[in-house]
Amino acid sequence: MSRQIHAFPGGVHPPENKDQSSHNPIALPPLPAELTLPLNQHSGAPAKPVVSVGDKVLKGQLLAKANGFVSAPVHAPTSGTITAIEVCPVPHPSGLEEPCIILQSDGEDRWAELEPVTDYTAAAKDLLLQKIHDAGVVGLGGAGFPAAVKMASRTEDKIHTVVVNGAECEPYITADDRLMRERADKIVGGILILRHLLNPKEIIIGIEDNKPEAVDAMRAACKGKNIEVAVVPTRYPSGDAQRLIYLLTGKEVPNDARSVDIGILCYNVGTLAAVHDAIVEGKPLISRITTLTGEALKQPQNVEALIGTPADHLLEFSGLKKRKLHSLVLGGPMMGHTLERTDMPVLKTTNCLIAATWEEFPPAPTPQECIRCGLCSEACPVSLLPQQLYWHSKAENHDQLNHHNLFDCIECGACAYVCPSAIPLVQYYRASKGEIRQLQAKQQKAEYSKKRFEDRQARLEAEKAAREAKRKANAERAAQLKKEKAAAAANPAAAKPEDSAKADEVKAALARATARKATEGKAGRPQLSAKQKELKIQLSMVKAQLKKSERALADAKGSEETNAQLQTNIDKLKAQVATLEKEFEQAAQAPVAAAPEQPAKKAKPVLNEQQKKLKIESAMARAAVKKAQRALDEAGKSAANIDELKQTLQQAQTKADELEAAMKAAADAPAPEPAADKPVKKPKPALSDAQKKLKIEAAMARAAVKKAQRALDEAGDTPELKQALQQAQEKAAEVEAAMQAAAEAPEPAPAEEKPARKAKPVLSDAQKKLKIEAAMARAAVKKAQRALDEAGDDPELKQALQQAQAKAAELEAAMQAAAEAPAPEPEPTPAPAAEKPARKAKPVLSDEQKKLKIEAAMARAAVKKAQRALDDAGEDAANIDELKQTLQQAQAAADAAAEALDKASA
Amino acid sequence: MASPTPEAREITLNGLWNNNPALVQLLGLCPLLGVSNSVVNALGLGLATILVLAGSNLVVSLIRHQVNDAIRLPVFVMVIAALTTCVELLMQAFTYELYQILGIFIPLIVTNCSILGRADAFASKHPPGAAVLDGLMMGAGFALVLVVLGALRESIGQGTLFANMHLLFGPVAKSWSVVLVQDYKQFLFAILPPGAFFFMGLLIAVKNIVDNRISEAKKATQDKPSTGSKRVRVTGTVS
Amino acid sequence: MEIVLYAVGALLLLALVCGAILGFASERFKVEGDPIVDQINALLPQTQCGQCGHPGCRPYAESIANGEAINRCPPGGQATINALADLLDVEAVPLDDEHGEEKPPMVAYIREDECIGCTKCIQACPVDAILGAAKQMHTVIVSECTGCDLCVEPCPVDCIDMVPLEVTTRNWKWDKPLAPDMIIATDRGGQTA
Amino acid sequence: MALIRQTSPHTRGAETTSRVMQLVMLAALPGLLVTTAMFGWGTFINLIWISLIAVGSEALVARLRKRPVAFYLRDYSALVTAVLLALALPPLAPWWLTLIGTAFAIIVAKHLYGGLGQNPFNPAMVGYVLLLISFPADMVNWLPAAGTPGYETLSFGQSLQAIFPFLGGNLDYDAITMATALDVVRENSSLTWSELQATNAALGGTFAGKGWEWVNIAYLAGGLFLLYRKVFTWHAPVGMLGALIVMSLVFKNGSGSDTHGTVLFHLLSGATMLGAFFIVTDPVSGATSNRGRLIFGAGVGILVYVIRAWGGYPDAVAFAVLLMNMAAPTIDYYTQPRTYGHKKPRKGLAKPEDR
Amino acid sequence: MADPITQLVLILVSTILVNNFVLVQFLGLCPFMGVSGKLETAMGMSLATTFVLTLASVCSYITFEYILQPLGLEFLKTLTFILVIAVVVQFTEMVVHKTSPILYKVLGVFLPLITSNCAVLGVALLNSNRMDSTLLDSALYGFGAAVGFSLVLVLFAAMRERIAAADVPLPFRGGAIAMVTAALMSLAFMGFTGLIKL
Repeated sequence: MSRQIHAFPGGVHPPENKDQSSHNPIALPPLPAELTLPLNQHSGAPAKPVVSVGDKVLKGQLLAKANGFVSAPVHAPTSGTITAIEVCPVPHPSGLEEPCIILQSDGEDRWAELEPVTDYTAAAKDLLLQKIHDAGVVGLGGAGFPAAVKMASRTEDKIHTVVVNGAECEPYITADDRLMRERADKIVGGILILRHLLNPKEIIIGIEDNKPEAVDAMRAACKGKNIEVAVVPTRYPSGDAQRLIYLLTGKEVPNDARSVDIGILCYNVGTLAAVHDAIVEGKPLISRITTLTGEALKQPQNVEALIGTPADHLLEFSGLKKRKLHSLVLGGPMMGHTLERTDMPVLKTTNCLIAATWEEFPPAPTPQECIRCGLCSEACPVSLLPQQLYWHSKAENHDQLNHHNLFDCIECGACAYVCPSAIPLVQYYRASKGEIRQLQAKQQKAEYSKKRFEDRQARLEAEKAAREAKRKANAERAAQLKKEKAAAAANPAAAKPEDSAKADEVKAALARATARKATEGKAGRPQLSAKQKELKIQLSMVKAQLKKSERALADAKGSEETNAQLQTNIDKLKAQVATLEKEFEQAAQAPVAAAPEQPAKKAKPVLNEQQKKLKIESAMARAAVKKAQRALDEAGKSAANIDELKQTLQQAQTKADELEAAMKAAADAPAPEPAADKPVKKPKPALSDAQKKLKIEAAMARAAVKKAQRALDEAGDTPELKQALQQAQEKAAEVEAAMQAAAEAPEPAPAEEKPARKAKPVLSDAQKKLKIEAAMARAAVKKAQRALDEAGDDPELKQALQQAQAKAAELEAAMQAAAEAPAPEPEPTPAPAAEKPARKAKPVLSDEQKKLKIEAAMARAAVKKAQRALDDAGEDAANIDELKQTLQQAQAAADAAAEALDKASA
Repeated sequence: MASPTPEAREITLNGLWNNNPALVQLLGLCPLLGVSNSVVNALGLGLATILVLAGSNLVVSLIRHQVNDAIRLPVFVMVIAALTTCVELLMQAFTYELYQILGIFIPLIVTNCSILGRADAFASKHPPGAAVLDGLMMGAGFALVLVVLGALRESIGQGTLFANMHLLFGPVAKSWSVVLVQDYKQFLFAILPPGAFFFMGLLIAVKNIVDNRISEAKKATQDKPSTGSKRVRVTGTVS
Repeated sequence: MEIVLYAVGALLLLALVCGAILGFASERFKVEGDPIVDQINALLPQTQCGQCGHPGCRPYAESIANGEAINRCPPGGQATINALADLLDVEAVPLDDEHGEEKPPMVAYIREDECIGCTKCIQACPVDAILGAAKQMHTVIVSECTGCDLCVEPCPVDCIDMVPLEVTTRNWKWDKPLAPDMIIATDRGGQTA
Repeated sequence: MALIRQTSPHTRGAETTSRVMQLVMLAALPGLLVTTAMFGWGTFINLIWISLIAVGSEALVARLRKRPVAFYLRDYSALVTAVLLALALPPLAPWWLTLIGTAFAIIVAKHLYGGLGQNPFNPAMVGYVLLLISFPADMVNWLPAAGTPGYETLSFGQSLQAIFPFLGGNLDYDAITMATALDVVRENSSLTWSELQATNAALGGTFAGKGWEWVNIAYLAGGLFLLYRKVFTWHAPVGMLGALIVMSLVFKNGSGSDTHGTVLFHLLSGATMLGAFFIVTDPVSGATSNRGRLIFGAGVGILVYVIRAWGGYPDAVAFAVLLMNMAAPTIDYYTQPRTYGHKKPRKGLAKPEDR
Repeated sequence: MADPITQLVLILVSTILVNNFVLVQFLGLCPFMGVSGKLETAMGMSLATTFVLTLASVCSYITFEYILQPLGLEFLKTLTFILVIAVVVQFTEMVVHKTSPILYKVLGVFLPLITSNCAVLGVALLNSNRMDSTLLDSALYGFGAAVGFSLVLVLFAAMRERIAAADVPLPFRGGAIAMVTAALMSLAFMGFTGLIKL
């Protein structure tokens, strides 16, 4: 009885090249030292690791569990230790990395306890399915669709035909051929399990007629089991599931459905063998048959490779001629993709590795233009018009691509194989598919964003309406009250005694408040603050105007007439600002003199403040290191910059070192101080906060080091960089040490409650502002650097940048000094005797600081502006001179400010 | 009326080159290709078109405030049609032979001019002076292309230039005809419809090339406009 | 003279008849609504970034419907321009770089250690993609972020970066083959002649 | 280790574009030989002259566009155009005529559209039609076939002189040229078929026009060879010849005075076979799918007959091909094959629901 | 030219092929060049034009035959025809808009453009120029012209879609290559010369 074979249209018959590997039996390579197990070896969601680094695992033990419905678990292919769970390069056409589990083999290859099902006919079907799923069995033909999911997708009586795919149509590959020849019984075992599960009417094994031995072996194994072995003609791509289904049954799978929808399931022979192993032996899928072939191998053969084995291990085993190796193809020559390195792991779907020489897979010739000869459409197994698809793909005409059924293309490569113009057609289709998918995603996101935007608008609208309503209500209530009041005034007699009592109470409260105010006013502060406030408002208004004009100036760069005008305007405004500031300063100073307050509470904050200061510094250092490291990252690509970067990094490190030292000192210092003080509850949380921050910092430093390391990886073997990295690492270690010290140190720090509470806010405010400033300065420098990056190697710009950096450094130093300044003062304060001067000194400083801060802010703004201009100048070389000048001016201003700040803090 | 103001210069430049109706906007192609097989035909229609365009622009500009928006277009079309009829009658009277040759393309100036859209786009928004200048220049740009095309086709197709000019300018012009090549074997392609399309295509390409050169030269001297300068904030930033 | 009267009369008659027909038709066959704005809006990327010079995508869609240039949307890039050209049946033109350049998809990233919790970026975000509260550090919900970079400028400490969307094996796509352009140079590459 | 990265498939078939072109030229050889044998050395000389112009034009354009010249020339497509043009033009077409035609074909019809593979019209036919409408008189100057009583074939030298008149010699064109059989039938001036045959030597062939029948049979042989080598599919030639047969059967008006000629006469006259196997099969300017090619070929066949029978030009293959070239993209829209898994083939325009 | 059927067929063949309005008579070139970048829009345009052209040629025939000619006002024909055409177009647009939104979606954008299509006015004028034509003749003439216009418009649009992806030299991209293509199409249409002697 022979089945009618339905020929599909198209197809090609490339040279088979199967003889090289098909004559040798399946070999067992030695155990590799290390296995890399990607978490995503199947289609669907990646698995979720259930082990952690350092765990010892046994062969067959679950390492990662399936995560979601369409997903598959990963098991340990041998016994050993988990050394890492990290992103590693995986065999993917993109060459990108994916999370993997790294397993160090212990050489014992010790099995975990297995739980085979002795009699599957007696077992529950759900249990069997679960078992197959838990064993991590996926389609071994190439797609890697989880096998159990496919089985469970339809209830048993819906599947009438099971097609077993032994066609293996790609040239070179003989893995299934060897499997069928040597392990036909296992395959049949798997088929029988499948029959038990699904109860199909028909089971057909399709094998191409170039594998007579496999046909014989399968026929022998199937004898008397009502399984049909059908021989199909050798024509690529008959091994494609839908092609094979058509060959054997004459049925087409509709384009918007899967084969299960028409009652047909198709499994690769390897998958069925794995199903057999999973049920009968209880073994999870931890190895597979992989063909090793290609001219660059001494002994092409099939091996049973453990999943995760590095490819070079296997190639070595087959006698790789390294000097002849030109390209390494994973999969067959028609659909496989090249690997750029040989240490990629074998996956569950890796059916073949071709170590090809130059002669074997020569680089593609330069494509000529398509002459629409139509050979491609003759070869297309799904009756597409590849030449039209190519044309539309080139024109990016997505509508037409869809219309020409681009998404029905199976990327078999038959068209590109026959193309006389050597056009890489498949790549065009893949690229267009990707583009269309991306656009669709974009479209969806746009829809979604639109909805969110509209929601937000609606919300804002509603809020506004609510506010409006509230305001109205308030107004109404006020009106009501007024009316009532009027009414009350009209007949006071009506007022109840209780009410008047209440009123009295209110009055009393008010009186009290005024009294308090008065006393406080006497104390000096509030009065000043009123004046100050006024001045401040004025100042800020003028400043805003100044800023506006400056921006206008920046915008107006082109027209010179307006320029002068604006400039004078700005000058005027600046002058105004200066006078205002002076006034402000005076005002601020005035009250200080009149501020004889209670014995101040200053002692405590000092310590606290020092810590804080150090924290800020360390944050700055951290930022600098980070910056340097980011630069280092980038340097991975341009080796030219390395020297410069190294320098920067070193500078940053020295800075960091200094800071650490300071911090250590600080951490050490406070320890003895508070010993005398009462233990209190307050400080503790504060400390813990600081600790937390330090911890975060340390974590970040670590991350930075890691990044640097990665950059180093990319940059290749630059000893200098390595050194830099080591230094960075050391620094990180030191930071951590410092942190520990800090964490230990401050515990005893607390002092009296009262003073602490009062003093803290003052200091912390000033510091915060300083911090913000520092951050802004940093940002400015960074921007400048970015501009530099863009501008390429313009020495002038570089100089400008260096100056800016120097300025920033100065500013920072100044700030440091300013922050430090108050520190020594209060040292003697534990004694109440010294209170007065301390109190006095403090506000003065703070005011001056403020003034300086404003100046600094202005300078900063100028620098920022200049740098933004510099940014723009990345494209326009003509403006550079002008900009440089501006920048220099700005820097001069900044320098002046910094100087002043210095002086003040001194 | 055509004072050399920058505005007038711009109008002139637009009409003759930058926004040339025939080469850039690909408008008025029908008569352009239909009658451009000799210089005399081209010139005849070109002059007629200039006349109608300038006249209609003037009229439309004069009545632009009186015309209701809803019936604007029909009124303009009617104005153009009236003027065209006048020109048609004039040609019938004075250059009857040419009128016969140009045939249907004279009344078709109506659609041509309404396509040029100057009445609606320009004249209805500008004072009469500018409108007339615009009409003249647009018409001149059109006529220029027409004549160049005519000269090209006539010289390549027949080997002559300015033949039969007397049809337009009277017997004086009979001697204007220039024979470029003696015993020229007619290259019918140039005279037949395909040649009209082809030479028009060449003219457009030549203009593209010249424009490219100009813009490249400009690019070398001018600096780039700042990018991303027209941004508007959607959301409140600092409230 | 008679003919002039006839002419005027005939034209008058014609004009009257025509006017009557049109008037009748405009009353009888009146239709409202202009769906074109919605169609245009559906093609815009909805980043609401304002780079086109309009406060939001819909206003731009409205002004496109009124004849504004279609090449002012940098986030949409050439794809959007082409789609709009297709819809409106006009020539597709290159992006107007006065409004910005086309960039790969970006997301905002807040360097959290530098964030001072000012909430300015939250107010700036058109799609509520930033989480946070006053004095608390903020963070960007990557899946919601449209990459409009409206949050960058308001930040007083410049702690927001626009970073390109990370490429993973899941969203990676093949590039178009380069080879033909390398040897068979085409003018699409921007060369002349 | 630096392994190269390239896209699948990693192996390729042996066919190349230049080989296809070479095969086409090879297949045209019998036709060339027979033409030379029948009508003298003119065609042969023209072939060389036209090839020079074609290659020169191709190189010129490549230079102007700053493209690699050698790469352009290596695909032989310019030569194929040259061969087709040379075979289609009258043997004694003067040099300037062929120069205009060839340069126009290569530069305008081919390279203005971007060169190989991108031209919507068949360049050789564009060149031919251009000459036909521009210089109708020169284009009907065909020679009498060898063996026609009262004429002798021109020697090589004579042919050379005829083509390049400045080389000296003065041939009396009118004495040596003769209308083709198709011309004779078109201008039959109310003679019956047998009368025509009796009065016109051009119609003195065994099946059709004298000499022409053998030329056409040679092209047929070359075409069958290409078909055998799978350079093209059978659809377009069969479509064209089939339609021509049907048309000439339907409109055959006996052998009376309003005859349009017999079936065989149409099949073996003029450029029928050259068209059917060398021009209609041009993949670049033809339809894409097999069904489309069948329609394309049939269209050519019908138009050939219509223009031959009622039109103003004696041979119509070039016009018919250009007209169908024009329709080819539209035909492509409506003749997509049914893709696997789809119930119906996609047709016409891209519709929104395709997405 | 005796029997009317032959006469009608001849008119059709003549207007569609031999004297094709676009490629041979240079009428209706503006929409031909301007709109035909896409097959889809070309189809819409063809449909709209076919409808309007037929209707307009009938209407203008009536006005000419029954108003202008009896009154001896032939010189007013340009004026009246353009008026009639504008009204027909406007009217059609309104009716279609109301009655068939789908058809309006297809035709809508193109309808106003037809007013400025010289082919419409051209057909009306040519009709009036010919002696002793009947109403049916005029309608058929308009219809044939429109079909010829549609034919080349659609073919041209499909070709332009293909050319859009071709590596056309920069100066020729856009209008110039479209013109050259039209030239070659016109060249091909020359083949119909002499097919019918009207």
